[in-house]
Amino acid sequence: MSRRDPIKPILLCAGLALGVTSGLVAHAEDETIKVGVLHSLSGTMAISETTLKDTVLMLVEEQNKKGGLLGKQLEAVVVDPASDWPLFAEKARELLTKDKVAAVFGCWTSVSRKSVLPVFEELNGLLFYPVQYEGEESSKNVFYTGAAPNQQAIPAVDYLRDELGVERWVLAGTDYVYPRTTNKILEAYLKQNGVAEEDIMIDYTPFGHSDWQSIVARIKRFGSEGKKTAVVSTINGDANVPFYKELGNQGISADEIPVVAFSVGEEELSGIDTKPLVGHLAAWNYFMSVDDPANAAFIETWHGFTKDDKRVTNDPMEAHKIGFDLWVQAVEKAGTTDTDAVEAAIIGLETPNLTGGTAKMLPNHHITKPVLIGEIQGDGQFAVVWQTDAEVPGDAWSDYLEGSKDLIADWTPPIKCGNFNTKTQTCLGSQTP
Amino acid sequence: MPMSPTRTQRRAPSPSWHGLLWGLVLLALIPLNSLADALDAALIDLSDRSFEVKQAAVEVIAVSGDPRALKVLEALLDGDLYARTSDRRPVLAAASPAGFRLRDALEGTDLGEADRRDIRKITINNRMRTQLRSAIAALTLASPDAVLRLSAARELLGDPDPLVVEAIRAQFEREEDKQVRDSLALALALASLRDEDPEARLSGVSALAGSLDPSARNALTRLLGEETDPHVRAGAQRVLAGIEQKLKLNAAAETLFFGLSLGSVLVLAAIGLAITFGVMGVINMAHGELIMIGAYSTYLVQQAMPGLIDYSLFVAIPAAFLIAGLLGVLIERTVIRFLYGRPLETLLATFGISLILQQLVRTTISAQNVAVQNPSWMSGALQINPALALTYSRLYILVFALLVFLALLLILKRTALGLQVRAVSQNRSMARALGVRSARVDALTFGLGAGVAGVAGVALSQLTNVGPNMGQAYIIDSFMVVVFGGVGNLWGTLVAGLTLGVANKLMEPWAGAVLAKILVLVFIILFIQKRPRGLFPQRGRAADG
Amino acid sequence: MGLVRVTRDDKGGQAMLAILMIVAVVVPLLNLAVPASSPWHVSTYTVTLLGKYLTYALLAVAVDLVWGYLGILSLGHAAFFGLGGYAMGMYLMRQIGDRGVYGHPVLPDFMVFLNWQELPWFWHGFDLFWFAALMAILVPGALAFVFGYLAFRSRVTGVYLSIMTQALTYALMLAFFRNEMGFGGNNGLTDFKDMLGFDLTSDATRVGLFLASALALALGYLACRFIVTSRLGRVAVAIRDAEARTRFLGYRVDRVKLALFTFSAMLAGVAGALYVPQVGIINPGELSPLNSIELVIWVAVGGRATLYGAVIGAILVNYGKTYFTGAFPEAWLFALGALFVVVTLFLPRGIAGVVGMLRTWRRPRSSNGSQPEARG
Amino acid sequence: MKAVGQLRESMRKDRQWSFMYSLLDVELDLSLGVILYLEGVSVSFDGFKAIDNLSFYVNAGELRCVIGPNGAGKTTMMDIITGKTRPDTGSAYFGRTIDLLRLSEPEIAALGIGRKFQKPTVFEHHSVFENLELAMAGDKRVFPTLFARLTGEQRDRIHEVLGIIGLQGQTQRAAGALSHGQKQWLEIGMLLMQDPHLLLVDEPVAGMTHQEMDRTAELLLSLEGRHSVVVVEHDMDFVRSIAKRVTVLHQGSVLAEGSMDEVQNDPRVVEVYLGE
Repeated sequence: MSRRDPIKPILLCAGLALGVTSGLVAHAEDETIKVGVLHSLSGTMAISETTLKDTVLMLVEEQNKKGGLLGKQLEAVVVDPASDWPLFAEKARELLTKDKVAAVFGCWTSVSRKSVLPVFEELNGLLFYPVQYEGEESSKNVFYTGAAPNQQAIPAVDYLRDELGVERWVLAGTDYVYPRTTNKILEAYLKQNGVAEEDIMIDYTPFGHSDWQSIVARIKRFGSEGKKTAVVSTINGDANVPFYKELGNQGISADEIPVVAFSVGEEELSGIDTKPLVGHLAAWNYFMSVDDPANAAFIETWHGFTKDDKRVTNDPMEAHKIGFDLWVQAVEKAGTTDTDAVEAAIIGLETPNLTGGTAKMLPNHHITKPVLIGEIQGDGQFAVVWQTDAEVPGDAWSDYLEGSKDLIADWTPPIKCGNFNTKTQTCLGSQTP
Repeated sequence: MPMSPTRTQRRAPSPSWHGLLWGLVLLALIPLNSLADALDAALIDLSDRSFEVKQAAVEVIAVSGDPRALKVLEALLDGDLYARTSDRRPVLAAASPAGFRLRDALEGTDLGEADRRDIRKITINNRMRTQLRSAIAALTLASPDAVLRLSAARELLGDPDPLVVEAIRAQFEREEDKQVRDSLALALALASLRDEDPEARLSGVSALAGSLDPSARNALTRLLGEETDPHVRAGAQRVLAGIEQKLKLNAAAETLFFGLSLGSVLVLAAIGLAITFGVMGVINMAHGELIMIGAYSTYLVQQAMPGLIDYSLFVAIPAAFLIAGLLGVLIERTVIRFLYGRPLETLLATFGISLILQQLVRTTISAQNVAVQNPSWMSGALQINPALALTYSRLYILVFALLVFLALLLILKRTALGLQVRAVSQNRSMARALGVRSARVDALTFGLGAGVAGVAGVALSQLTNVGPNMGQAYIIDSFMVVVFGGVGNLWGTLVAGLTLGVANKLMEPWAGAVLAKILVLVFIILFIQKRPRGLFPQRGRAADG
Repeated sequence: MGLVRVTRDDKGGQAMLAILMIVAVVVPLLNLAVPASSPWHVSTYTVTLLGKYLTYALLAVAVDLVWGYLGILSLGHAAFFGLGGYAMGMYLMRQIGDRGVYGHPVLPDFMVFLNWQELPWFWHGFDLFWFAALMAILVPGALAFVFGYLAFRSRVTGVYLSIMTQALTYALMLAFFRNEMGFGGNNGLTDFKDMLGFDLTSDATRVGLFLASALALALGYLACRFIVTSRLGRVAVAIRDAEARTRFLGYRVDRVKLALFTFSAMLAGVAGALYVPQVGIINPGELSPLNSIELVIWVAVGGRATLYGAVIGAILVNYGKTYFTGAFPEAWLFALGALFVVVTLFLPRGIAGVVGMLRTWRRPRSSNGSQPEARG
Repeated sequence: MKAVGQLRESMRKDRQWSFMYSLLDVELDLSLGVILYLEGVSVSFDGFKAIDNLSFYVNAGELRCVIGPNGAGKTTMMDIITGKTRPDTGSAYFGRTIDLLRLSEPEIAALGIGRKFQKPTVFEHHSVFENLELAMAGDKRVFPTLFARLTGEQRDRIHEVLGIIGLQGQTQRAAGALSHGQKQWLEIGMLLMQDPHLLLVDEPVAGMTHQEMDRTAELLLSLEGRHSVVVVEHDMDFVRSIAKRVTVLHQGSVLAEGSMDEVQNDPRVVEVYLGE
């Protein structure tokens, strides 16, 4: 063995060690206020999340046109967690410690949120989470601008029952926490409303499930037993296309067995040939088709920003818009980007929805939202067929679940707790950082 | 059993409908002109924002008895009906250079050009669709077109309203068309179950014997709920039992079909690999991405020929084969050929290639899924009987898979290329000594495998997502199929694919989709321990050691 | 004296260990002693990141042992890694106790909202650290043993073995995705609070974990060196190069493979157990077959059958990943993919091999001249 | 039927729990002076009968040459003896007592049957010394191997063999770098290290120069008496130079057996060889 041998590895490792340390020890300049963008740009979730990245960039650009914030320009820091959940946590840490961002807009899946949650609580950062989710959570450091189950699922079921006279229910979902929880809530809700056990069919499928033959056949049989049947779908993005195609092929049309989906929006439809889907429903808090001046303006800016007037807008985008507006207001109100100050200031602030009405940040870090039911049209858009007459306040802890019906979240004094048990008057767990 | 390629159209009776029939009766009393006014008013109401108003309007239009009403209602159902913003008059709009060419919905008179801002689409919801369908049905029950009458008859199935029943009976008397008669008869039988006279009920029951139409089964179960007469009860129970029996058989047949079609998908996905991996021993991790490329070329072809979706697949198949094939040749020439005899290295290299291809699609086309349309002839189902329908897309793909398989078999067994391929795969140096240009053969073989993967992509694009990640979904299953079937043996791949498909579908009902998949995987792992060379191993001394 | 034998003729390893030692001393100092304001301060983020790399490095060493020296290209190591991680994750879950959002004394949150009434049997005992630690090693070991016993006895080799291990990983991943399994489904286990009473969020704990990883890597490395420098190690290489011949010399090839495969799986388990508390989450994604392939690439990049090469590879590739995903998110998959191709085509022996080539150019037809192309 | 066979196969104690099966408790019984019995053995691959009702005996300590045209089944016979191939019918005993058909390759090797392959296979990446060390007789289970150390006499033994095969100069050389002939000798050396009772040597002089051949001949002759040796060879001159008894295989069974001259004058043998 010659002595030359080790030299290369030594250089490599040494250089590496230095590289890592020096490369990662950086210092945030103070001329700008930094805004973190934590959305997957590669991997499976890129499909949905890239759009949200663009949205935040657009919002930042718009804000800067208005002269920035507190006299400083905003600067977006974009990272790619690559649909890799541990990487989400790592990147969140990077944004908060290395880039010292004032707030982070990001995450789509529940698991990614769960993965970054401890980081935000440890480093006391701010996360604005724009996607409808299963609830059962309220963190001091997270603002949930997407719908909680009571702002999407339950109104949708009410609509099906009252307007379409549905008596039998298929709860079909992808096997992960959002569908599981939502379906549990719905099941409890339906039973409370006198739906019999045998009139509810629950079915879970893996991510990206592509062979729906047997399940659709089962649904068809289930629906052909006399009572009006509907499918409440919490099926995750990718699995929807084969699901709807199978529905179409097996001749189940929307007016026989309507499907109401909670995860299918304009963005997803843009990847589907919607003709077989016409008449199926989706429940959201925003639809691109709603004609409201605010919405029209938003869409116009979006098309201008992406230089592509085919690009659609969707619910999570509105959520980001609302979250961003509220954050900007809060910072102005507090006169600083300090987390605690902003967190205290933001509660109670209001901003107009794109679909009319106003969004109000509640003490439980959720917001008020109108609930809209839309029918899929041939052009990949939704026609609103029903909507709540007033905004629904987001409920962090469902009243229909055993574990959580006694829990509330309230981040204002005196409670200041994300999971406060109203029975025992105690704050559970150790949410306080 | 009657084979009619129409989609199943069945739904619960619509209460909104009875008013209409009464309306028909009252018609005589109302002076015509006022009726006409009512019609006009209703037409205007169609463009109202509230769905209640629209429904009322549809009601009026339906009872107007105006022969042209049907056209309007159909247009509305098909979503071709627009309202002119100026006077809210419903119009039919056809795209034209200037924007839209309008025709009056009722008269059909030409109303000249218009800009897209001058008209608004009249949206409808599910309730209105139901209402429209049954309205149209009643208006077409007597129509000269048998297909219309059939759908009408199906539409009115199980509607208890005596007037409807009368209408049906009347139609039944003069009906010649076999199918229509059958479904009218069924409707009458269902109606007679509600008759006060037990005899009538009994006859109704026996008339339902063996009918697989769900409405029959439901009606009988309901009858058993309230029936008091023992004879009728006994009869109903007997008939119902018979029906259940038949349904079981059909369900079994259905499961088998599902299994085979899932199997056919597996075979399609795996068969390209059976060549690149099976014959050439290349662990081609980019196989899934070649499938994806095939699917994307379908998308591109459809973009190129928007008007001709029905024919797009026939263009897409060769296109996909060429694109994926050439890509395969490129990969083989630039990377794989340096790695022969080092299969595990090919695994790593091709995995790298797969990453590159994915990102390439993401950056060049988009990270989003793209919409690939189904040709009309691919959608819908072949209705064997009311309880058993085979979806066309699955049916065609099953057939297609077999065709591809046979084609490959011929190429490998009958053509010069096939001969050389087998020679090279068995003994490279010897083959070269015999003057086989192995380099060329390798490139062609890999190209062939890749091309077939592309063709599989075309088929899969009809069933599932087309997106940058779609390849990942198939790569592992493909390897499982090939290894299970026995490497280097096309028949093995076919049998393995179909077996796994059926096994999966048999387990799914009680195990659930995920567990079924897991069980299949575990089974394969254990199987390979016992038969390391799969179902149909290559025999002889060449194989071992 | 064993140590002497182990590190003799392993300049690369010596260097690697030396650097590891330096880093293990310097980084904690720069993190804890140096004030955050100073440019020399190493952020806790960096410490944790390095800690993560070290666990990856250990994993890579485990892979190199079976791939480089035994010729088994295992795509199952992500699974072993994941299992180790889950074992540790379960311990950390139990440590949360009643501090979960529902304040349930025993059940983890995900069980509460899935209405589980009591703890499933396989969760018992994981409130004890020593038990969890033991399981983190034994469970992967047991799986590897059972799988290996079947596979090696029936002489499943090369490509088949790789694909079977891949199937194994895939099946496990699917299983862990199922919520019925009681491992938190897709979300996995997260929101950990503390470990052995130390608060996981405190810098000291993180530094501690970092040091533990460094130590584990060092020991794991030496253990593997001990094996490969022993006669058993030479038998392993003999099996890699001429399996049949070795059998005719009277060695029980299947047993040798089984022993090394199992040991390697256990190492992977340890790596997983150290990985989880540092990244703060474990979920089925870790068990994905793609990860398995990726970590094989770390070894290939570093240079297989050198052990220290595996360490270099793991750290370099992951540093690249961290850097690229930050710098050019769009481009990094291209970079990674290209890396795979380039390494397999032009650097069959990886970075460590480059050195070897240079040497052979300097002294053509030297003592061990012919390039060993480790075949699978 | 086949399935049942496989099942029984997999149920067999010594295969299932081979660690419960000790090799040391069987004694090689040479009381009849015969070390190898093959009786009525047949093997066929896809219908082609490679070995057809072959019976073949080797006496302890004798040097036996086996000749025969290609495809006569020479190599297959060795595969059967060493446990690589299982015959369809027939029996194979090592000494009077040990049934070879119940043992795996390593077990057979450990009992003292060494084999040299047709194509020289040595461990290319190991040094000549290491090759011999690996081949050395001794406890070859996993853990003993892990902690094994070379004792003084083991070293001496290795050097002794190095002497016998004439590779003293090459001790530290990688086996892959040896010449063809040297590899052949190294492999024979590896057999000697196992000090087997029976050596099976498959075409030892293929591709050797004349000098090398002569050396190999000496080598093999020097083994006679201490070991039983079966040499399979094509090269007639070489066979003549070493052979006492010669067995001629043809189409998987024994065509003739006897001294070289007897065999050569046997009309059937002539016919077979001319027939080629």
